Amino acid sequence: MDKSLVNSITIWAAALCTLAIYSVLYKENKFYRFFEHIFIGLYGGYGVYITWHEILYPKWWQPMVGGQWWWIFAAVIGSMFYFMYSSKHAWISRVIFGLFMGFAAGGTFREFYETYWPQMASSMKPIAGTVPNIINVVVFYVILLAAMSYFFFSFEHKSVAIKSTAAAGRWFLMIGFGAMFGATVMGRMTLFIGRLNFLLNQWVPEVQSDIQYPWFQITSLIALLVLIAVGIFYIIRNRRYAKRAKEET
Amino acid sequence: MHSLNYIPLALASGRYSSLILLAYILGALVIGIAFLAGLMATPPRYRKIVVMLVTFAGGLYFSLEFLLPHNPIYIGKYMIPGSRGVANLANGLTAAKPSVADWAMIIGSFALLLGVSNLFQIHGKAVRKKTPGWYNSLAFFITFFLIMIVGFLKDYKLGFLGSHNAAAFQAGSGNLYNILFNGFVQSLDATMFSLIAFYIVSAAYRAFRVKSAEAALMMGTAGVIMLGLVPVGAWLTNWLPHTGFFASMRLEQITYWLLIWPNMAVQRAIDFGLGIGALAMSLRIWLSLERGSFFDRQL
Amino acid sequence: MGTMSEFANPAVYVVEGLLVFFILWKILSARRGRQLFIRRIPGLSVLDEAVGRATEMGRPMLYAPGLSGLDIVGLQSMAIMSHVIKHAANYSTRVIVPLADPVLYTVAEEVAKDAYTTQGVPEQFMAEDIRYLTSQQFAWASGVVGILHREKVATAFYFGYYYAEALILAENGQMVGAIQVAGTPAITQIPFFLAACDYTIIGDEYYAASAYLSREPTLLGSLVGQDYGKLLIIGLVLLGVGLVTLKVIEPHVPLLHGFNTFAYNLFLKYFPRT
Amino acid sequence: MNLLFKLQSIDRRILYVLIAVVLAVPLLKRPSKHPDNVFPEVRNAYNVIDSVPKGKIVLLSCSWGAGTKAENEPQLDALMRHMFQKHIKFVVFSWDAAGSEITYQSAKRIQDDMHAKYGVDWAHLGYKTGATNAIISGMGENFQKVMGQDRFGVKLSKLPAVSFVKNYKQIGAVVDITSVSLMGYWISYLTTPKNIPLIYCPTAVMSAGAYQYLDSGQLRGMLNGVMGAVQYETLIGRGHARTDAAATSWALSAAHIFIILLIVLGNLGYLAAKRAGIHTGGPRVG
Repeated sequence: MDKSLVNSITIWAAALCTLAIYSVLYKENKFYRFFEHIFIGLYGGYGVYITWHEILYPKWWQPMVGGQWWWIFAAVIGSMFYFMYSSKHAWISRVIFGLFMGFAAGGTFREFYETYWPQMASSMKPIAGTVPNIINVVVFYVILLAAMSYFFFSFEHKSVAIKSTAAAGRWFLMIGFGAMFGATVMGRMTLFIGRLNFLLNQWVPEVQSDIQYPWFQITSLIALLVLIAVGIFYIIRNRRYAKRAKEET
Repeated sequence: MHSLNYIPLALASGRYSSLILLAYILGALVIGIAFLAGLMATPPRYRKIVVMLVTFAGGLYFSLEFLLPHNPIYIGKYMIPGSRGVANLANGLTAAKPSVADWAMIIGSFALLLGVSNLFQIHGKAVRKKTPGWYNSLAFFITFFLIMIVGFLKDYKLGFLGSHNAAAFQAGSGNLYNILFNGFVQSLDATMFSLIAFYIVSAAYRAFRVKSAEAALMMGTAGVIMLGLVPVGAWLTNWLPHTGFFASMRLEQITYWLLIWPNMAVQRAIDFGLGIGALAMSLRIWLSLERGSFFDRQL
Repeated sequence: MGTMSEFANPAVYVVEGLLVFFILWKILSARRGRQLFIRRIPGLSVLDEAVGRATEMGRPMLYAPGLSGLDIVGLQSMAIMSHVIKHAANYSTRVIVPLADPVLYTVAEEVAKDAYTTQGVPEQFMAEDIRYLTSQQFAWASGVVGILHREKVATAFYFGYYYAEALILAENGQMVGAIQVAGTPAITQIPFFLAACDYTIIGDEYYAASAYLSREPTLLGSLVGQDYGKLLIIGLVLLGVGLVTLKVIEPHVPLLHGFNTFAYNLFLKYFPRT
Repeated sequence: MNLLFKLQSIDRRILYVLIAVVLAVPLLKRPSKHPDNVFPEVRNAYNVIDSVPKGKIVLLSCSWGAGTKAENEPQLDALMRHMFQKHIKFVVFSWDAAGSEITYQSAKRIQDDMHAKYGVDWAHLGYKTGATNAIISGMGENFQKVMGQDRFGVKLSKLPAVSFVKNYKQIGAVVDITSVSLMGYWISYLTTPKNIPLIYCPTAVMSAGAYQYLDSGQLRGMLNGVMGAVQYETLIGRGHARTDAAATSWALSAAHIFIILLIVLGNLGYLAAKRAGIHTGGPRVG
């Protein structure tokens, strides 16, 4: 199969999948459910292939058969994960999970230092310099301290001072959440724009170039007829169910 | 695509060295299985302690590597006796990082089948019991093995088919792999993620209600920033001068100020809270202080 | 200005030592039985108000713990659920709990049964109200949406870890006219809950709410220890601001020079500013 | 008044069609005009890459898959073209399984477009997984051992693009193109301790929470979603090319105006209903 044919089939497959998933926006249906399972299957199979091909084969299998026999221990330790499925010895999986969780938890001292020391350092802003800078620094401190005071739980917010700073803190938090709201909308819309861009600028040209092939015209005609027939069948069936449901109630 | 020949036990030197290596590997395997058997035999009351000790040992690596002083401590000219040993230990831990990384990467990769075996259980049951929609589970199995086999075949030259056929077979599986990956995997993943945009559109119209003053402040800020980030924002206030005082009234300048001062202060306040929370959480995991949860279940 | 050291320096030992001490000291004393104080966050009274409103309208309530499984967030959601159920049991109002994790489902059933019995009305517990729908994100969300519309739910509670499906629930809850109260440590979903729900419990408040209700010692001690930690951070920052401002005005006040170099070597050196 | 209230009950599927139409217009027109203003953090990212010294390499760490390709691929595209222009050597690798295949295909397309040579100008080191903190801190000590081989199994020592990289001393900058939170690991285990500049290219969802790291210098630049990529394109001389990113920026403008109108309309309908005493729900709380 030459390059352009593979490319055409890929674009048609992608368009079919895109429309199948978007059909869920109309109504949850079998078509969407079927393609969802295909995705889980493909993603799972691909994961096994890529992990073997790019990690386990070059970094474990080849060195082991090349002479470093001790790498077999990695397989033994790795197998401990799967004791999760044995009823009697499930606890052995907790040993390897515990090792990995401990491993991650042990990094907390370095992570706290490298992440929050520079944050504390850059929070030490001198209240000096040009007027706009002073305004910015004062705004920074008011918001930082008020927002932090909102998250104190071990003493009662009795005195008016604390109660009002905590209340102001919740107000200032709204500015931060507003920024996150705007950024999230921009991100999510970009993803849909990406799909629409594919449909309009890759699939539509593909359809236009395929339209002149006679075999394409025939198959698309047949596909259209099948789709209409299935649509009518479902509408009738649903109406019959609705009528029967009305009779029962 | 380079083809990788899977020639098991390819060995550089000597006729018997491959057998010797095989013996070594099998020997190590036996030791490993003995170790697992030993673990399985530990009586239930010691199991919790084993888990706690292993978790603690796991946590020791990075904490000691960071906390221990890396060069001997001197008071004036007098060196504290043990500190050279401690410094050597600390530097040893740092030098071990690459091999720790290797082992962590490989053992972590073995966990790849965990999610898969869970899926096999669910879909296997569906196919066996013919529960409604079992054909979906069948499709799961077919596509799972199809892309995996095609993935391996595109890299492996089937010598016994003769060089011409092998090359054609390899190219064919390469094409099928590309169709499956670019046609199906990419489009399904991208489209599923993009569904959220639709939920935002319908929620924007039917759910986002300004029911309180704080919701008004949040949505007002969101509106300004949404406009300021995209080209239309700059266009809306293009009539303002680029320099001087009024420049700061331009929409993208207001957005930028909101992001680098008020938003930055709020995010830092939240981040300090999260940082301390993460420190507390790591301590609770490392020292197995967790109660009444996943860690405490019946062993 | 000094640079960040690659390994621990004296300031790390002092500050992180204090943080670890606060957290462990409070956890261990809580586990030995000392009563630690956690204030009742305003969100909890809004929660009780929402339960009361639902009973007036005589419609069932929905409590959705999100996709959280048997982890810290999921278990804390169970503590809040128990509070809601105990409250609802007094007015014999049904509470429907759709779950996305089979393991948390079994825990939820036990917690619900226990909540009804402590209120003295074990017969009110209905097994079909605690339901495991599916583990798939959007399938679970559409299942919950079905419950919202079929049961014409009066109040909806969303407490747990949430992802993008928060939007779908909040929208449909709004369409059904339900009062919605949400609480989640998932910072990214809070803006949407704020926009769509009547009240939202934000970030660490979620842990405070469940600690207040469950009085679980590790959680209580950890929260109080973290408060001390935040105070320490604020103290360090304010101290730093003072010293840095002094440094800036040093040219006008020469005799500050000695103090400033002392302060730099003792403190500011460990907090490098680019 | 009841028009506003009736408007409230528009079927959501009509809204879906509307948004598709609103976005289709700019996407079909594909305007090539890039935005005029460039945010300082994008310019800082450009300056960092521009000033990477000769004997050093740039790490393009990708942790995204097909799900956020619309946001992360334009960032990868803009950065790679800049580095090919400046003949700065770089490697791409992926923490996401599917991302390993996707980033290679995207990179190969850009390599052919810029007439660069695989193995000499750049290399793709494939998929990495396992304990992230161990791998990042390990590659800082011994890059060749931890990263091992490229995605085709060729040892790094045989690839001129990366054979000279022994440890952190040869790393000129790290770029984190991501849809998950991996930045903390780079900051804690490589870039802050070894003082290597880190550029952050998140999906827009995560950008709001990064400004405190820009303020503290732990991040030396940021490309905020596709808008960051579009602005970066103007800096590398592609300000007039008809790129996907440019079309997306105009479609985003349309989308944001549409969303803001929906929110305003929805609230007007809600207020109208409330004033007309038709409570769409029970009494309010909180």
